[in-house]
Amino acid sequence: MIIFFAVFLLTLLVITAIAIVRTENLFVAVMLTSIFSLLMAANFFILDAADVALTEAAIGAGVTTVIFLSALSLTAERERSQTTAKWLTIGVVSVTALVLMYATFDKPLLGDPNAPVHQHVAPWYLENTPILIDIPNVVTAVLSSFRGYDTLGEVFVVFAACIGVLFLLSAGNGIKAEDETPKSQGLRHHLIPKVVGRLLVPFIVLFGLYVQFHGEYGPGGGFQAGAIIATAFILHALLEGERAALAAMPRAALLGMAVAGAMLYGMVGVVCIALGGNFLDYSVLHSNPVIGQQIGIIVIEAGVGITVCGALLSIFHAFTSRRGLN
Amino acid sequence: MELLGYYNYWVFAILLVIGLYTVIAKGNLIKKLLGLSIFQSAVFLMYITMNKVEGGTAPIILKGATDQIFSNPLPQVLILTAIVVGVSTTAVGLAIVVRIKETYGSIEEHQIFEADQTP
Amino acid sequence: MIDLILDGLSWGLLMLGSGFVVVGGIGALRLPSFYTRMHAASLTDTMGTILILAGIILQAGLSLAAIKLFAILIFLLLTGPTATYALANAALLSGVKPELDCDESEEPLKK
Amino acid sequence: MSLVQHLSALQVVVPLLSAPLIVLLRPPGLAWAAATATSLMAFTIAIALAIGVSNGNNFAYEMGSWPAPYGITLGVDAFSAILLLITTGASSFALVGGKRSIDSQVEASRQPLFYSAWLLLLAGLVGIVVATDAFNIFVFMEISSLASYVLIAGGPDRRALPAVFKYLIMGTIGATFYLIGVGLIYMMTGTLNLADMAVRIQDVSDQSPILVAAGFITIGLALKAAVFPLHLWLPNAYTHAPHAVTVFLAACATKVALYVLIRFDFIVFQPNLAGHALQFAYFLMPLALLAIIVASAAALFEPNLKRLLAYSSVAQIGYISLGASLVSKAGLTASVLHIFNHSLAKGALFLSVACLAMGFSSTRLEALAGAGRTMPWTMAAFTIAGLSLIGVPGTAGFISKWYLISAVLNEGALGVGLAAVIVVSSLMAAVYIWKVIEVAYFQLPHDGSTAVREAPIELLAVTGLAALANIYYGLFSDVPVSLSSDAAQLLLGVTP
Repeated sequence: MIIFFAVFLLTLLVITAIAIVRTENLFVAVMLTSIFSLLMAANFFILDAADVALTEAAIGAGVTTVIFLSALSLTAERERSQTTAKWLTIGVVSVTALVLMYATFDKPLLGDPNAPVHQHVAPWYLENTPILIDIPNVVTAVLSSFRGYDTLGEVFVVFAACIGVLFLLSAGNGIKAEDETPKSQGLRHHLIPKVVGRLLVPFIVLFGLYVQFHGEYGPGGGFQAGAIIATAFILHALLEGERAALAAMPRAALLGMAVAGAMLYGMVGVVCIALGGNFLDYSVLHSNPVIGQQIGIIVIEAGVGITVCGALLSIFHAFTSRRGLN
Repeated sequence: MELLGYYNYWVFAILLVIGLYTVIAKGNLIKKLLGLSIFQSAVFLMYITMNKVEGGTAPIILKGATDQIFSNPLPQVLILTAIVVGVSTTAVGLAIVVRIKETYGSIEEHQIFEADQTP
Repeated sequence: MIDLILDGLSWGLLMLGSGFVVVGGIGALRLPSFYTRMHAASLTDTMGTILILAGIILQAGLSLAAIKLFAILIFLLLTGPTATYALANAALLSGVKPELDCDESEEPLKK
Repeated sequence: MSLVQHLSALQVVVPLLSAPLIVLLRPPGLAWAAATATSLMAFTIAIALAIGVSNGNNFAYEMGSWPAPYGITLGVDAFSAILLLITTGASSFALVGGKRSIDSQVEASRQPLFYSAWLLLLAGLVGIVVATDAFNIFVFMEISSLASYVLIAGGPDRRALPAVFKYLIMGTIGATFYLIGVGLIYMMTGTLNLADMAVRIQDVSDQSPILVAAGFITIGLALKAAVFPLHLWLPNAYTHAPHAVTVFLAACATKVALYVLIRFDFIVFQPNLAGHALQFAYFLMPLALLAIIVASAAALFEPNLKRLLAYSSVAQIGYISLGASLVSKAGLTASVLHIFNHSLAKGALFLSVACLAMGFSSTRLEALAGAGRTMPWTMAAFTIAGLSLIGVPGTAGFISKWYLISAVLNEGALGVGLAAVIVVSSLMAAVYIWKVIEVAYFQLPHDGSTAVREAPIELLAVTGLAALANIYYGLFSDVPVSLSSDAAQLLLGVTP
């Protein structure tokens, strides 16, 4: 039954992708990418990946579009160059497609329960999470405890992106925003969005915190929560102007948040070593190992949330504070 | 009807090809980054197609339900990480594009190439 | 008996809502200028959202899900029209001229 | 609770956790001092790990104490010990010597971010080497790639930006191809742990997803390792990067990707896929030969010294993959040995280029005329390192060339041809090294450049030390040779 939904959504996905490639206007292409991410999130939800759908919607559709748009405002709106070596690339690329198509026929069908992927490691997670960690959401359990080291690496990927963007965009000649007159164009016209924005921002932050601490019971967790809270602040910055947003959350505080979150996650691991367990072994955090695991998961999810929020916001402010030269 | 089970993998292959084509053929740097994000989204689709079990639900084990079939949690964990990797790479890529625009005055690959030829 | 009526009602609402959305889609395609297209798309979408969400709330019956759906309805009711307003405002500021029946000699819209 | 059992985890955690702290150190000299201290600490841990490995401890470490296929485990064996040594060693040499070189190229206000990205690159590379979980390798590959994009684009040279954008695109495609390969294998075996994967792949090894997965992983990692046709990003990226960054990247970045390729092929694919050994050889050997010939030829006609050495790096990666593609114990020993010796030689060469760049404004060969007179010590170190690159007896390069040729010769008729290629390319290496020496010693310095003083003391000392290490490991080469033969035994030991 779900196959019909999947087929419909996937066809829509392919059409959006082709539209992204063909449009000359980059602004339209970025908007289509946001639609593409939303369709992808809907598709993930149909395939029972609730956490991933939430992440794809929050990060894919939300933050990526904002970053692309702020970069577009600094560069060009239209694509001018023609496609180079068009047919050669189509030839090379369709060979890869044929190789992949050839590989599909031995793959298990969609949803086939006795596919090898469901045999070896997955059932162990499904059986042992209630016993060892006792939280309903198995994905959060695997993400933060069984494969916690992966997520530590992941937090440092976000941190690397944050310092990377700050390092690249702090180079010399960008005009800093401070000396630019704060009065954004047509302030009077923004009245209604400002009022609605002021009404909504607290609820978005509240929802972000709900997703953060609800991560063990339902779809949610640090990545999604960080992205949602970052989106709330970005909305605030868009409506109130960048100076007010920076007054609320100064750049140093954002970098501090990114550093603090990453260190919090790492320090939990080091504390586990100090208490005699292996790195990131939360069961030593408390006399009862199961409660220790839960404490560990809550703390590192908080670390992830803080890092992602701080990193995404400092990236956003790095782009917007760099006025375009044209 | 059974062939539809492979439809997800075909869409994965098609999206991969569209992304790769955009990255290679298009000259505009931002269009290349858009192609890169499509290319990565295709891989996410492949992983998540693996985790679906017929009649299964999201792997959230509530106290009451005992005989529930669950989908596989592991690909979801991997893709949660991969999505954030994709966003980080795009953010750094865009920062580089902004710097290229400021130093070269253009984000079209052939114009940058010409600017470099005349040192 | 009651749930039969409820089911029928919710299916009716869903059908009506999706009808509105389809009309909005056709409007966005066929109408000539930017503002008219935006007008068609935004109004019918807001109405469609209300009807579809009401239909789903009836399906969900009295449960936590219904309250969550209601919260979503409120959120969409707030953000939908505001987004349309912001879009129209941005279009006006960036110089998309609305076709007025009076001639152009009058003092342009922006004071 | 002795620290020794946590060593393999600490190897990654020490640089990883100090990266965020360094961002907060505002005073200029402090960020450099903290980064160097962390890098030296990582170097000592790497030495301790190497010593531990040589007396048999394999440092298996379970993250979060979850058992192997379910949790993530780390492991250090002879092969990874060598990679750890050259990675942390290159980072420590470049940091200790490179302070003034970095000060001249990166503004003081941006330096904390620069050194933080440097440590993230070190942590990413080290994380790949100790990881035994396929997806964990991908995550740390992304950390190291992101950090290297940032570092390369850190210098004043505007041409670094398009070069690093091309590197970003090709690097991300490579990493995503690797991800597709891992996904296909996971789809058919249900596990991500390398050792576990090797066991479970036997019963599905004839099915198409596994073969396609092998192809995708090899192409993805070849892209990251700049194997011949996919090396287009390397010359420009290394040329326009800050000098200290080029020292670090040239010594170890591409070799870590090659390490993952060799480990994946010899542990996961060789024993299980019928005839994969031949496919691996037939795929990699021609590419290696092409790399050696074409890259050396390109280096011959290259006016810019840094791009000349970058092309020679591509050729040397050709040697390493040639050794691996022989799929024999001797071939693998030579390949692993050359990973070690080449990072010594190339590290010393790029360190001396950093010295030259401090004196002369540009790294073009014409500008360096008369460097032999104005900067005698630097040119002496350059010459020693150049000889080691060529493989003159008494230097480290000779040892690995010797093992390579002896490994190639027992391949029969084909071997003679390969040996001829190696000798010809060594001559080409001699020619392009001589080209630099001839400019430095036999041309009179331009009038402006008589005021050029020697490089700063600490950079000169480190370059001299690296050059002497080339000679030391040329004469007393038992440590690297024993480590690489253990590595070869381990990699091949899996195949009966």
